[in-house]
Amino acid sequence: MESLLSIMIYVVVALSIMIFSVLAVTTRKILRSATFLLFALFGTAAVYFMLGYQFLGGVQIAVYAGGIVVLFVFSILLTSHPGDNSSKLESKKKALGLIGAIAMFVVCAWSLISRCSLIKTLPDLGEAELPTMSQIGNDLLSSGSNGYLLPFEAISVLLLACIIGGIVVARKK
Amino acid sequence: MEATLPLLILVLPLLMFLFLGLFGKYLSHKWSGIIGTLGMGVTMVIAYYTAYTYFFSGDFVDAAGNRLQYVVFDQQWLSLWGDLSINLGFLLDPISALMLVVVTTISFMVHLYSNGYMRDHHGVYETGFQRFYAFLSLFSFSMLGLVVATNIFQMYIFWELVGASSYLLIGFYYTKPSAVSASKKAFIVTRFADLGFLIGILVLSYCTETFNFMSMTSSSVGEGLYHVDVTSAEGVKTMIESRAGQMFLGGSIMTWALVLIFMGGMGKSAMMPLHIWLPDAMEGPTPVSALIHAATMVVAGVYLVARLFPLFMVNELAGGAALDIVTVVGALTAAYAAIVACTQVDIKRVLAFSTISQIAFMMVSLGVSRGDVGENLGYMASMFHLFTHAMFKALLFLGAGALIHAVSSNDYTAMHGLRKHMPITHITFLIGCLAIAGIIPFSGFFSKDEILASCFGNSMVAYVWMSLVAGLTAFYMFRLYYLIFWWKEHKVHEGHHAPKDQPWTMTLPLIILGVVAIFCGLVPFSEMVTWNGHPHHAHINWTVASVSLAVSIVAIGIATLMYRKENSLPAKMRSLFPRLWQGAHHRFYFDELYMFITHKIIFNSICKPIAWFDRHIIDGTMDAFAAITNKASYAIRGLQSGNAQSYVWVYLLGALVLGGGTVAIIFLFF
Amino acid sequence: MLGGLALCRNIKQIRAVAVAGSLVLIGMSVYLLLEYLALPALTHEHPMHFYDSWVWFESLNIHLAVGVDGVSIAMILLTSIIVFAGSFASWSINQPKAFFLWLILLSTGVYGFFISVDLFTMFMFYEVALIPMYLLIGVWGSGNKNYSAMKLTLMLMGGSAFLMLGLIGIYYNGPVVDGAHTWDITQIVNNGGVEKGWQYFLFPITFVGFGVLGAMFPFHTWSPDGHASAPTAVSMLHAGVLMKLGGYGCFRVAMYLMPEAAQELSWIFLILTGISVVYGAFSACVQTDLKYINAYSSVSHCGLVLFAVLMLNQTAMTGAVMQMLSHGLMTALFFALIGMIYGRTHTRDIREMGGMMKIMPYLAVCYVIAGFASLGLPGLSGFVAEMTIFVGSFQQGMSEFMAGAGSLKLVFTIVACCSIVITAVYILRVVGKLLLGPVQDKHHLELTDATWWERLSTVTLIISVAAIGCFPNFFADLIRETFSGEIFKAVL
Amino acid sequence: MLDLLNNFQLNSLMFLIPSLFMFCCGVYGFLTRRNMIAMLISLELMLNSVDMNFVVFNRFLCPGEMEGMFFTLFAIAIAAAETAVAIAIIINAYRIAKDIDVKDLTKMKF
Amino acid sequence: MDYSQFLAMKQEIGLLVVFLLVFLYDLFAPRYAVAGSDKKAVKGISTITVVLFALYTVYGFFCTVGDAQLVFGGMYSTTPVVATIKNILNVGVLIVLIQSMQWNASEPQIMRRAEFYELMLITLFGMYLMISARHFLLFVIGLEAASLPLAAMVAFDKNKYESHEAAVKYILTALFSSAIFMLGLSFVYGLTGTLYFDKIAEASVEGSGMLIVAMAFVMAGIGFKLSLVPFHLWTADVYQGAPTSVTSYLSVISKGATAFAFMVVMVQVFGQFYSAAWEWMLYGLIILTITVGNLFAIRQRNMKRFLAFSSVSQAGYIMLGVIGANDMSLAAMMFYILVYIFSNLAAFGVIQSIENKTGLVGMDSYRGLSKTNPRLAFAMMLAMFSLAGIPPFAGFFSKFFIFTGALNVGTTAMYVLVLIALINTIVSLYYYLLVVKAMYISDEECEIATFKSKCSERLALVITVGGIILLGIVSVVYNSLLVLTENPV
Repeated sequence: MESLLSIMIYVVVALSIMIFSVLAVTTRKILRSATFLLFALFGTAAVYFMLGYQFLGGVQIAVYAGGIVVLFVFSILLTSHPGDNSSKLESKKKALGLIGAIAMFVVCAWSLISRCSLIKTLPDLGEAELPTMSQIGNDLLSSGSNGYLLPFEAISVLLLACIIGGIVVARKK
Repeated sequence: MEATLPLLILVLPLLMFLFLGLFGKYLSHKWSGIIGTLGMGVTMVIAYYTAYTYFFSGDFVDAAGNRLQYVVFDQQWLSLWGDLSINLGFLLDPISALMLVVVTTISFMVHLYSNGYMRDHHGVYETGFQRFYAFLSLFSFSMLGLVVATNIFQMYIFWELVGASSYLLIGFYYTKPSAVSASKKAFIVTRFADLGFLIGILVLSYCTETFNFMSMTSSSVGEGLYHVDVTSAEGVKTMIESRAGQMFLGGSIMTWALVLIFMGGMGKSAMMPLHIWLPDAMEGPTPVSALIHAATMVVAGVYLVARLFPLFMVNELAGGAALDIVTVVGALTAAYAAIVACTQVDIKRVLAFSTISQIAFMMVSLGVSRGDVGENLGYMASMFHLFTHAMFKALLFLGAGALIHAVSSNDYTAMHGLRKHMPITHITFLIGCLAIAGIIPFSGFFSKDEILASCFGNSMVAYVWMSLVAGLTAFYMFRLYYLIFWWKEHKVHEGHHAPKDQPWTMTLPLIILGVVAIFCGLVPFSEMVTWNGHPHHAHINWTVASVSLAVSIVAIGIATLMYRKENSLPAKMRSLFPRLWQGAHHRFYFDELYMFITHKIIFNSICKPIAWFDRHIIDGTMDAFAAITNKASYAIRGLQSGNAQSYVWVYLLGALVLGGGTVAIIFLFF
Repeated sequence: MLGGLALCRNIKQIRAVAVAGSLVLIGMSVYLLLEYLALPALTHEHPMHFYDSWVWFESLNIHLAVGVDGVSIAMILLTSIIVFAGSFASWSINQPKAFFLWLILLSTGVYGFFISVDLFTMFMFYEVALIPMYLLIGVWGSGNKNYSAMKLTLMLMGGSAFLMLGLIGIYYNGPVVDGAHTWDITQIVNNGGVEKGWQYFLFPITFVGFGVLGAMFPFHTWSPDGHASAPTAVSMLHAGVLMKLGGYGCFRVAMYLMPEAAQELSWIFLILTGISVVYGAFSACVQTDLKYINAYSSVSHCGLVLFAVLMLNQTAMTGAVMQMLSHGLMTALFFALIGMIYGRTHTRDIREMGGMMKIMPYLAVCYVIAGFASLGLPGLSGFVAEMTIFVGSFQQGMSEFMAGAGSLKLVFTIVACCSIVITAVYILRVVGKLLLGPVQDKHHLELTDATWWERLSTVTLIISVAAIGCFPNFFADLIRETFSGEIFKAVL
Repeated sequence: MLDLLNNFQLNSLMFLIPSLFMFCCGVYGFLTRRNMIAMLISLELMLNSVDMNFVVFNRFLCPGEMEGMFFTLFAIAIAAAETAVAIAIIINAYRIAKDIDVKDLTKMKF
Repeated sequence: MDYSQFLAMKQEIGLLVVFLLVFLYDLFAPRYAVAGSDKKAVKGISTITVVLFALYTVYGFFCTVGDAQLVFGGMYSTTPVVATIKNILNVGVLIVLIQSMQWNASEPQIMRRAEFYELMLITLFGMYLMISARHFLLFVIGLEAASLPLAAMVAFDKNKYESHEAAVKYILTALFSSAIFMLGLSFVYGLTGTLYFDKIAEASVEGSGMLIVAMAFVMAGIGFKLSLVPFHLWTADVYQGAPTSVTSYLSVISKGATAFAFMVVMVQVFGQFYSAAWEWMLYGLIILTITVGNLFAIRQRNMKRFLAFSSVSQAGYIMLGVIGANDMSLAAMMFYILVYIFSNLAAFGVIQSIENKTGLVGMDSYRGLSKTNPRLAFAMMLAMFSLAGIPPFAGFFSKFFIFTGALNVGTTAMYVLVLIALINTIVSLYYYLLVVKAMYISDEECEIATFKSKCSERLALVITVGGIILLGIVSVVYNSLLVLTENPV
């Protein structure tokens, strides 16, 4: 039996993810939207922690919350004036969006549920089996099977490109 | 006989045609006329020599005294199905030798005559004079090629060629719309008939497995020599073995073949109901009418039937109705044309209808020709009449030409009482009329008598019918004669010359033909021209002869009564039978009927709808494909709204449908 | 190899070079003909002479295979003559360089098509021959040229789209020779032909593919518009030669390779082509544009070609090729003359013209000759071709009828025969309205007769027309060989 | 009730469905928000949901391996890069159009 | 760690070397002041890049020999086929580089051209990764590396509004698409527990709707880059708005590389199970792509937009090579892409040189071009003919071969598909001929005055026109491609 605590944590986390997601896309104040996104991201990080991926959770908070959301906030401040409300959505557009989202949900949920073998309880793992920092570090730079040296190098090139691209685009004449 | 000499008969006119056609415009008018005439003269001499040799050298008669067919040469031209091939050759037999003489004689006369005719009163040549001679030569070539054909396809080839040269000559005055349409009409009507001819040939060749006349009707008796003999001919045997006797739409296949071929003959020989082109063809220069539309080309139909006569015989023996059809068509046409001739104003048209009528006589003669009537007397009579008719009809036409040339009009109303002004023309024309009316001892008497005798022997109905027509013939010819030369004195309009006899180039042929027309009836025809070459001695059937003579004389008497002096009798007669007169005057509305069929039905109800259908339905469909594509292109342009969100929406939906749809299909149907 | 030479001809642009080139071509074609005549008869194993083959795309077994038989030689000869005449007919065209460039590209395609034995190369040349058409009509054409050029190109390319599918299908369903499928026509035939089940699918699409170019009803509508807009030489080449590609392809590919399907499915196309023959002729009767008349007449005549091909016997098929030759020459003559007349009067409407015989006697006489050839006057080419076809078809139809195998062929033969009358009607109508009669437009009186190059162009064609008309056996023998039952399996 | 709670065990679906819900919210936002930055925010939700999917699959289905986790790790980096470029472009567009409403950027169409 | 494995990546390393050299030159090279501006530009970078890249292209051809290698634990593979594909791309990029030289020398661009080259090289690197990747993580990185810098490149034309609009549309749709793609990947991972291609293929996943959905998402993600209908909607706007060099790069290189990657994913990953399913899905996509692309192309009056839709439908033809899924199709597809590169680049070369000179890109401006600029018009016409598949130009051969390859499957469905494709070629012929018509047939005065194009532009045109004429006729090219694919190691 799970502890009641973990159940409660799960419920809270799951609910917060969902609620904040909804809020993030429906609120009319763009800055709030960014804030709700932040909470949703925190919720995700909480899930990572729950599942035992502390490192990932850390990265999530650092990069997403610390980096991306801040980027958003800056750009929002740059592009919109405080107190601006986005205009109300036309109902047609809303309906279309809803249709798209619900269709997406139906299809994916159906496919997830139809696949019974996916529905598994959380396997118990000893501490040893959960990824440790050193293991992650080793794998990240290993060139063998399940080693991620090449993606690691490749993504550096990608990031470099994005830096160059971002600078070129954003730079004034 | 050497092949080269007869070959020259064909080659000379062809060369003349090419020479005059290509280089004519570099020659003076006079010289091209002289060259043309001389060329034809030489051809005529050679043809005479050839015919003489054939008839009198004795080389072409077998032991039993039968005249044989002689193939001078026969060259493969185009090989077709299996052993079927089109050959070009030169066949001498009684009728082709006869035709050689007729064609070359008349042609020469016409060539000579045209030297005078194709100028105006001041001696200035007409434009296109060289062209005229070139076409005349072309015609002569084609006609000669036709008569000497060794096989039915060669005949068809030259048949078409004479049609074309006839077209060219009728339309000689090409700036005159009536001439143009007349030439077109002539060609198309005969072409329509030729369609039947062609299909007939195809059927016949299927049945007999040959095109060759000799294989169809004769058996070989030596190198190049054949004897007409239907019982042992290859073609006939094959035909009987094949299922030619099978019935198809009410007639045996063989009957159909012969009838279809006869249809070709009907077209060319202007038998009813395909006669309508001939009166119009008079739009051509009068010498042309004399040559083509009186003496030679129009009898090609008769010649065709005569050529295939053995097959008609076989058909008749097998119970087929081909010959009966020939008889009926001929008899109807003869009467029809004779009646119409009584009412025409244009002298050339009268002559044209008279020609139709006379050719119908020949047809009837062939139609009633049976083995039980004096060894196919009708066949001989027909050929005999062909020969005499060619002479006197050419004479009449040339005479009419001289008249027309003198008064510059075709209507007798512009003539009247010319006998004093143009004595030579008058006399020769009278000879012609007497000949055609069948007055003894003019040539027409003998040939017509044979025809009537033949009818007499075969069927009383035909005999009576044809005798009456003969009477009508005499009537309308003398009506014409009187209206031209008598009726009232000729009025000379002021400023005009009085009509007078024409130059020697025109009168000489008249005189020659006049003499011939008197005496050619005395040729011992029955000994020379019979259907199977076996000579037999015909004698004049005096019962028939006297009756017909009486009828003719009575008819001439009536004509004299009515037309010799200006009087009101004709008008009274006219008002007595107004319907009949109107009908006859309008040729019983055949032209109107044809006009209706071709214009209203074929042109307006077939061609135009088809053209419309093509442009709007078929082409419209093709254009519609393009239009639909374009429409579709416009219809879906909303997809590309320019809004990134709608792009994404489409994207999402696409992905979902792609996945979900496939899943649904798989799980629903498999 | 001469066939190869015909391919590699130099493309120079100046007028003189074009003429010289076409003269050389005629020379080569005649030489090829003479060489060919010296060779022994074709046999089943070797249905082509001068056969030669170079590997091109080894992996797909595509070869540059060439070879000729009597039919191809006849066609090559035809092309040479028409190219020669066409070069003269377009003597005074503007932008001659580009014009002749495209024209020669076009004829290269045609030559290539006729000598190809390999389906791929054949198809390639086929398309090479089609596309210059667009520019030739578009740039040098007249009237509604944009529409016509586009329509013509798209419809013909539509046909070739079907064709491409058909050819690839033949490739895959043909026999395997030396471990690979083959594109080579002779090899396909000699090794068992196309798989029977597939024939029923491939034959119709191949036939339709070629039939579009052969102006088969109901895919003929590009022809009137296209021809009406095309410049003289292009109309000549197109009606004279290109439309023959359709007929040639129909028997060389569709029927030669798929005899069984040809036997069983021919009735469908027989009906269509039979309709074409009469339909085209009737349509021509009411047109007022000279080129439209001719285009519809081409529909009718080319319909006769396909009709005869479908009769599946030696005589009719020989006749079909004769008809191709004949129609090619006389229609080229027609278009040349129409072009020349149009160049003077600037109208093609027969209602506005008349009495041309008086104004330009030379052209008028040529027109009459062309007309006579078209309506089948003996001594000119149309007659021999039509008669060969009719005899062949009729014998075939009658035999089948007598054998109780249905009267379709017989009936349609008779229907087709009727076309000779209708042809006469529309030809004489034109001749009567255009050439004869009084002069309609006084301005026309000032027009001149033909120039020397025009004369040369027409004389060449007339001589060819007359040559075939007078000595048909020579050509018939040349062609007949191909259609013997031994070589051509579809022939009974 | 307690019994139910007693037998309650976390299973994969319980994480996947919220994640999917998040994704669909992202989709909805992306489709409806007119502010381009808001669209990017929605996009972040979607990417985040994908990351979560990977982690959940990794944890529930193949415990002991780290492929999903690594993918997520890299995906976060990629997401960051994407966002950076996207924001650069959007700001750039803002400079020109003085607006970041996606509806106003529809000059090119059809 | 075994760094020697990097040696297997000869081409990637070579490319990075070129990139670094350019990058370093950009950093340290002397600059000069641009006339009429206070900015400074790097000297001679265009030439250096082109020369370096040309050398590298040559070097690339030496990499085709050698065995297939699978390194980094099966994450990266290279085979002669893959190396050849990269070489084909190299050739295309080289031409694009040469074509862009003139544009890059223009005033606002001259300051930023180094970045342009750098970004282009990196996107090429990303495509290499996509093609060689045998693990989805690497694949995704490659995909992003190939598309993110491109978004920046689309926005390169600072003065032009369209450029920015295009960039926005591109980045937004691309990001959405990558999200969908990654969702699909997560499903695949959930089903198989791995992201290695070979392991996914080995995993036994019996009948599952989820897999199909995952496949659909993956297809959508890659189809986005290929601009398959209905994932193509960004194409036209982006092609129109982007600088022409970028458009040509997008339309040929990006598309070509993605097509190979798509083939690898489909055949290697999903080929094993549910092959019928993805083939039918692709079947539908192909029909849609060809038809819709053509329908849209009919109406376009802007040359770039027009070519965008033409390239949409061309993508459909390329996909025929994927659906055929055999050696012959693969070779045909490679050949098709090669020919497509040459044909499309010839068209873009003409457009670009005219645009550089006059700024006109409307089809109406091209009216009467043959009279003012006959050579450009001629090159354009050849390109159009080649794209339409008219012999004797290369396009005919490539089309014929790709159809032949597809029909090798021999099913009726395939015949139907090819028939539809063929009917569509008629429509495509129509609009290609519209261009020819505008240039050759229209009688109007041409807006574009006679001018002499720049040396680099002419060089690029000569290369492409030469390719159009020779590639088909010279059978060696196709033969060697087929030999390569027939002997996969």
